[in-house]
Amino acid sequence: MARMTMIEAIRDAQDVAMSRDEKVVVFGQDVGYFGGVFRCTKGLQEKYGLQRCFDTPINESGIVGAAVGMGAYGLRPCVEIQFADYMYPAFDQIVSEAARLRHRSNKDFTAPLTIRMPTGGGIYGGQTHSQSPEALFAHVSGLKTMIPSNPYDAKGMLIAAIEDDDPVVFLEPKRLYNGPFDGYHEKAVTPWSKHELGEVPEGHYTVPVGKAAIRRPGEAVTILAYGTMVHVALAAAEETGIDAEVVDLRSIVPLDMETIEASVRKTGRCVVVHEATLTAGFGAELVALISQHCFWHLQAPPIRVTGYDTPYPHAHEWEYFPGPVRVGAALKTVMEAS
Amino acid sequence: MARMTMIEAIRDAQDVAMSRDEKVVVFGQDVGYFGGVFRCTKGLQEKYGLQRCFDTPINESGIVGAAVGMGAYGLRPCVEIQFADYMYPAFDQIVSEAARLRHRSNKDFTAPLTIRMPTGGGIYGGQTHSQSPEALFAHVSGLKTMIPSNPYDAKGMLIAAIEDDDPVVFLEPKRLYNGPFDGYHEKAVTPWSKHELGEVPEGHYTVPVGKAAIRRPGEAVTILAYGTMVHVALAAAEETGIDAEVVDLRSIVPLDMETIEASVRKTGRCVVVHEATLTAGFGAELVALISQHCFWHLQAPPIRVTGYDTPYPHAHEWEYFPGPVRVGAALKTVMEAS
Amino acid sequence: MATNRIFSLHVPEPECRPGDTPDFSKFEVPVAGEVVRPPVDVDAEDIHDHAYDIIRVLDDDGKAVGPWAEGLEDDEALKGLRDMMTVRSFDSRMLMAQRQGKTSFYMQALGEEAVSCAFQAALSPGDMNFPTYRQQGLLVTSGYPMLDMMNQIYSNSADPLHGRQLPIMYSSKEHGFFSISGNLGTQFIQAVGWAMASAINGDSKIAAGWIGDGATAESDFHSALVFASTFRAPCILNIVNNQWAISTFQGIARGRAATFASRGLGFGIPSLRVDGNDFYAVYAVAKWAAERAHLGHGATLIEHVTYRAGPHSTSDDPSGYRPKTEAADWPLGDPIARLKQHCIARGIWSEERHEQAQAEIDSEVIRTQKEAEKNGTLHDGPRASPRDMFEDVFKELPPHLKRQRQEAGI
Amino acid sequence: MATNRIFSLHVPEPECRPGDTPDFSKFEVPVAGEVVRPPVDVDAEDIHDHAYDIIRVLDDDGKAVGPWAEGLEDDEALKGLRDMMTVRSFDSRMLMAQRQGKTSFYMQALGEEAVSCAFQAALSPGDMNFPTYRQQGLLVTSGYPMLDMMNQIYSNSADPLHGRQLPIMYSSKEHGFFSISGNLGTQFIQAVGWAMASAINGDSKIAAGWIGDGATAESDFHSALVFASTFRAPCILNIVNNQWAISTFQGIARGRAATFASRGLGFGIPSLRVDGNDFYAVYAVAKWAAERAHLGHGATLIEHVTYRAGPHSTSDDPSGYRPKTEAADWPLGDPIARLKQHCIARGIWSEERHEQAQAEIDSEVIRTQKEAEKNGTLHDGPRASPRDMFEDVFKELPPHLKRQRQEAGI
Ligand SMILES: Cc1ncc(C[n+]2csc(CCOP(=O)(O)OP(=O)(O)O)c2C)c(N)n1
Ligand SMILES: Cc1ncc(C[n+]2csc(CCOP(=O)(O)OP(=O)(O)O)c2C)c(N)n1
Ligand SMILES: [Mg+2]
Ligand SMILES: [Mg+2]
Repeated sequence: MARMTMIEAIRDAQDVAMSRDEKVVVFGQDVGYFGGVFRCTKGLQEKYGLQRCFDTPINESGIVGAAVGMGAYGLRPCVEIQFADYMYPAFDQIVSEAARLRHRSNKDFTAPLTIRMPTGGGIYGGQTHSQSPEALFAHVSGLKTMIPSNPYDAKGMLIAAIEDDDPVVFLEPKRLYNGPFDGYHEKAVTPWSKHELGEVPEGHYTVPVGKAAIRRPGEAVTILAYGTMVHVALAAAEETGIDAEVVDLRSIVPLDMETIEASVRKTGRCVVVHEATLTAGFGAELVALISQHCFWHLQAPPIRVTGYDTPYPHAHEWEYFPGPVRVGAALKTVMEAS
Repeated sequence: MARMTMIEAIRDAQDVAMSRDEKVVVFGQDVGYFGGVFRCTKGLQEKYGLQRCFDTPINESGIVGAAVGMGAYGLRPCVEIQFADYMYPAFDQIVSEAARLRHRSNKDFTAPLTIRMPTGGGIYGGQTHSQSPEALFAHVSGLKTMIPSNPYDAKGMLIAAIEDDDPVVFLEPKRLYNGPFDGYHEKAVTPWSKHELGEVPEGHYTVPVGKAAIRRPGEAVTILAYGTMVHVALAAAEETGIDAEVVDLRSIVPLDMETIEASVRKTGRCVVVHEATLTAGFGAELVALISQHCFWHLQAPPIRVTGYDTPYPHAHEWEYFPGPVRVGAALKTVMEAS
Repeated sequence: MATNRIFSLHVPEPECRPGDTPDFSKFEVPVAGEVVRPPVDVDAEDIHDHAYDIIRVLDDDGKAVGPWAEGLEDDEALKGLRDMMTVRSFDSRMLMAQRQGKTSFYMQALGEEAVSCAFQAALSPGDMNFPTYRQQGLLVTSGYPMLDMMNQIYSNSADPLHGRQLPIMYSSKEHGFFSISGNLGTQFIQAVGWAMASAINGDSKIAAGWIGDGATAESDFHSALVFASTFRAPCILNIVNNQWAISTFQGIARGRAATFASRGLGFGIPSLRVDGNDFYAVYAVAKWAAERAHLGHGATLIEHVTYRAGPHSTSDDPSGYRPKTEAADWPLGDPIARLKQHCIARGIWSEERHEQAQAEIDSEVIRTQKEAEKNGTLHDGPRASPRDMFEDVFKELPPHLKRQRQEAGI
Repeated sequence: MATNRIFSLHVPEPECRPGDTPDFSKFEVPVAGEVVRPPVDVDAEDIHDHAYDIIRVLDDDGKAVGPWAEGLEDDEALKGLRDMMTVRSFDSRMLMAQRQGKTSFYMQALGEEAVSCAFQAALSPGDMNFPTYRQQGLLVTSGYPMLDMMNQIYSNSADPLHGRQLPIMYSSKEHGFFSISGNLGTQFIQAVGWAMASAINGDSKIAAGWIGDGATAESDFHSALVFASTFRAPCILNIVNNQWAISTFQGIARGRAATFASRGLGFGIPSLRVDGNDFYAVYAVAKWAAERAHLGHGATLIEHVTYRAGPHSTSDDPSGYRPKTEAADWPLGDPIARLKQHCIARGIWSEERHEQAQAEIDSEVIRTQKEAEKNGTLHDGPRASPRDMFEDVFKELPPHLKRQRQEAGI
């Protein structure tokens, strides 16, 4: 066991995967010699050589398109898109190609890719370094979409993603890279080394795909969250003193409906939290699922706390960010409703 | 007044817009001399010349990117993407550029574009000529997304879209081009000339943006639908004899929540129908909104009837398509629930 | 708006439209045998002119002439002829089947048969094509069963793709034929990725990308050239310039450039143009490019100059945008007629044998069609179970799809 | 995996990395005055070599020589010098402000000042740039108020963009400067679209697109060239080759091609390379290209060869990927030093005047900074109201945003 930041855990996951399977290759912009702008691939080129970890031209469609071809050949590419905000040029290759290849070729060809990308806000990155596009992936059949909330999961989930035979979009909440950010930007961030989930086993292990984790058991209300919002939710529960059950979804497709249903049936109330814009965000799917499947157990309308339907701001980041105050207010509303 | 197909209505809308405002230009693949693979721009090049209606290279990003530049210059481009399934290469220009330009430049520059694209299934088009990607647009702040269900609306809405100063994605249900398809593919389609909404005024008129239309008033249950599904919903209501109120949303962003809320509060029950895949589809947003805002009025869990979370099939199109039988079953379920 | 027009938009137009008389007088018909055959390790700029000239081997008398005229054995020439005849016969039967409502859609390769048949003949087992929808010749030449092609077209119970794909969107890993995508251009960079993987893996297999003249405008054409150039991927990048992209003439995609092949030079990729209706020339150029790749010199770009003699697809009617006789006037002739003439000139073929072969092929196609129809057609007879819709979306059926399948009651 | 390696992947690497001694001996320093100045209606292929050579006007003694040495008047040269000095002084203050926590982010143009300052000097009022984040010189040269730039950088109450955009993502229609996007490449095709609109409208205005060496790999580079070529759009397409794309050397984007400029030839677009650190040369080439566009000959592609002397941004530390002294060894020198030398050689400038100008500029920058800070900085003082977040998403606030704003309580 070692204490690691999320960056180190992500790097370690790739290291483990590359050392166990020489079909695993890693590439993307600045990931080679330099080890990535967030340093998530540091040292991999030195260790595995230029053939297995290299810089690419700045062309996201090319990165994913080449990875699809490599996957069809039999390799297992793990590629980095420098920011999730820059995945759009690759969207066609992700949606029309990677996601459909197995089905359309009757598994003659498959696309066992992992597409890593830093996601989310909280770093004063403005509208092009802060987006959370997970709902766009969730709507596409054939893709798995994962979002870890801590180093332990990040490593275990990323190894699982790389070993998965389906294409996986792996969204890394960049605000969590160095510590469990709870939304209080004025406070110094606690480093992962002081957090139990910063404790990361050496070598190989996986976190099962599609299994949520209950980060805080509770009886009064269920909070569904993933990524950075898990820590915000925990802070809101703490502050309001409301006995919320905080469910960390970890993967949104496939989704752990069993855990979600059990929790919401128990509590009868639900708050859904994400950073992405509200309309047609993944929170809508969660509320819709709960409304369909837990309708008779619901004691109050489910509430979404999300980014607003505007471009991600620069100066007004903290008014936009769904922090513990907004989540706390929603908890109170949902508890008071009757 | 003239009886028109939806194709003729769309063509006429562009004609009217071009004749009234020489800043309106029309371009896309095959739209010039040939008049478009669905003939929606037929005769416009002949009438307005090569400078205002022309063929482009096959590059969707180029089409929308050039349109963004033209919009910034002061023109009002109305471009065609040959099938909605082929919009993905343009997604970056739509999301990162057209949708954000006004906001990010503090209205120094704007993108008054209309991006037309045939959408939806029902023509044995397989996975790349049948998709319904409206939810992907709805999630993006700064875009308006419209889907007409008949020639009258198609013309009035398209003129409104072209005249709108914001970027509009205009999805044309291709299965409705020639008649109000209700999901019974074995039956010959009734032509628009036999339908009152095939009655299209000459010259200029607009259908207001963001206003739904009630196609069938009813007391028992609300069906929220758009595009082809409006006609499927009407057929299902007819067949089941359930007194459903059929709301044709027409525009999903902005959304006419007033009409939706009034209807659902009245009926207390709701079925949402769309062709797009279920997970994170726009139906999720509708159910989420209803669950949040009409919670205390709901007498049964809202139900979604949608495409399945698979690529759009070829041979199994009619098993996949959410036809009147599936919608009818949902109506019964939602009526029986208590 | 400005009243004194200063600038105006240049919109290229074809020489002639319906009603006009086709005029190919500006098209310089290449003289067979004139273009030099450079060493395979040549640098792109050293064969700059190859991106503008057209390599042609078969002359007007059907003789194979010049430096590219070598390597095609007698049996290979005859097989090529047979393959092309098979493609054409197959196309015409399937077109008819579509008209009869037995399937939803069809696309012919009429007039372009040499491009894919000759190219495939130059590949080795294990090499991988990333084709477009107009390269059925690759499958026929590689010996993929015609029956499977028809089963796919009919979306029937024996369809290898279980009715999931539009007709003609074949896939066969075994036959080196990557799953066809409906989205133009995407496969060009995938071919480069596959070739990069072969290189990473220390393999000896090469990839071939395919794209139409119109689709060169797509962004993934650029992605492919960038990656192929940077990583010296062992691949061949084929542009099939058949003059038309649905209703749009090639000048819209080509713009001011003299040729599509010249696009490769700015990437340092040797780029050649070949007479796509000359089976021999396509074969020779493909062999050259394959050897180049095998020797570690990286990618080659080939522009195959040909003509789409049929409609774009069964959804298209070209009489709306080009003169009906344009195909007949195409100055590079018909690929089957030209190879037939060559085989006769070579003394290994005759009119009689040709007629006989034609009859054999036609009856084999018809026989196979009958067999295929026993497995069903789109609207009649057996087909894959609708349950199958839910399979292979993922390797394992996830809970939400299990639930949806249950709800579907299938 | 294969054991006998046959193919292997070629991954280009720079000549030197941290710890190595920079070695530009392979870089052929162009001789000033040697490249011919063709007529503006020239065809692309007729100036093929211009895509490989480097146009240079200022020689080692600061003399302007050769066919491109004309048109830059005394006052223009002095204004250019002043503009470049202003950009550098501004950059160094804003860099410091970022380090002091007054804003979140900054990007310098250190070493590349000539490219945008000289280019802008060659444009006419009404022309429109579609810049990247490293063309602040365009704004300075066009007379955009430095105060507004600073207000934007500070996201303060006077920020013309209301705190919505990352620092340096300026926008000014009035000054012919299109809103900067964080997404690389998108603006290149937009520039072509703007130019097409100018042509459609019968206007006389031209557009200029900007892209970095690294970003030429993006797909919209291709879209831009395709559309510019086909529609002969009146525009100038600028590639700023500053040798690096964050940590990635230009060889990764360029691949096997000798130059970036050569990419234009395959589109029939005249393509030239220019010494980007030679103010005079950039000015002359830009004037030539602008004249070309004005006379209806369409697009020109210009590769500006320069060097990014600073870090990519304040988030970057180049010592991790390139030798610290590489910038100093860059063989094309420093643009300010070179134009200064020229002005002195020309007899219109002196060391003393230079020093004095430097002092004036520095104090003007500091004075402006103080003024800007009165309007607030990112974390201190006044700024736009958070209500403003909801404005201008659409022309009119739609009901759902109204509701969200209410819920936000702002
Ligand atoms: C991304 C995308 N855009 C548009 C289309 C629609 N489309 C199908 S084929 C075609 C023309 C292609 O022409 P070309 O590349 O020359 O190939 P050809 O059909 O001539 O073989 C078009 C526009 C598509 N399939 N994919
Ligand atoms: C679509 C997209 N992909 C990636 C990035 C991240 N990124 C920002 S700048 C940059 C390097 C660009 O290099 P170059 O084009 O050479 O311009 P320079 O910074 O040298 O001026 C990268 C990769 C981005 N902004 N947009
Ligand atoms: Mg073609
Ligand atoms: Mg650069």
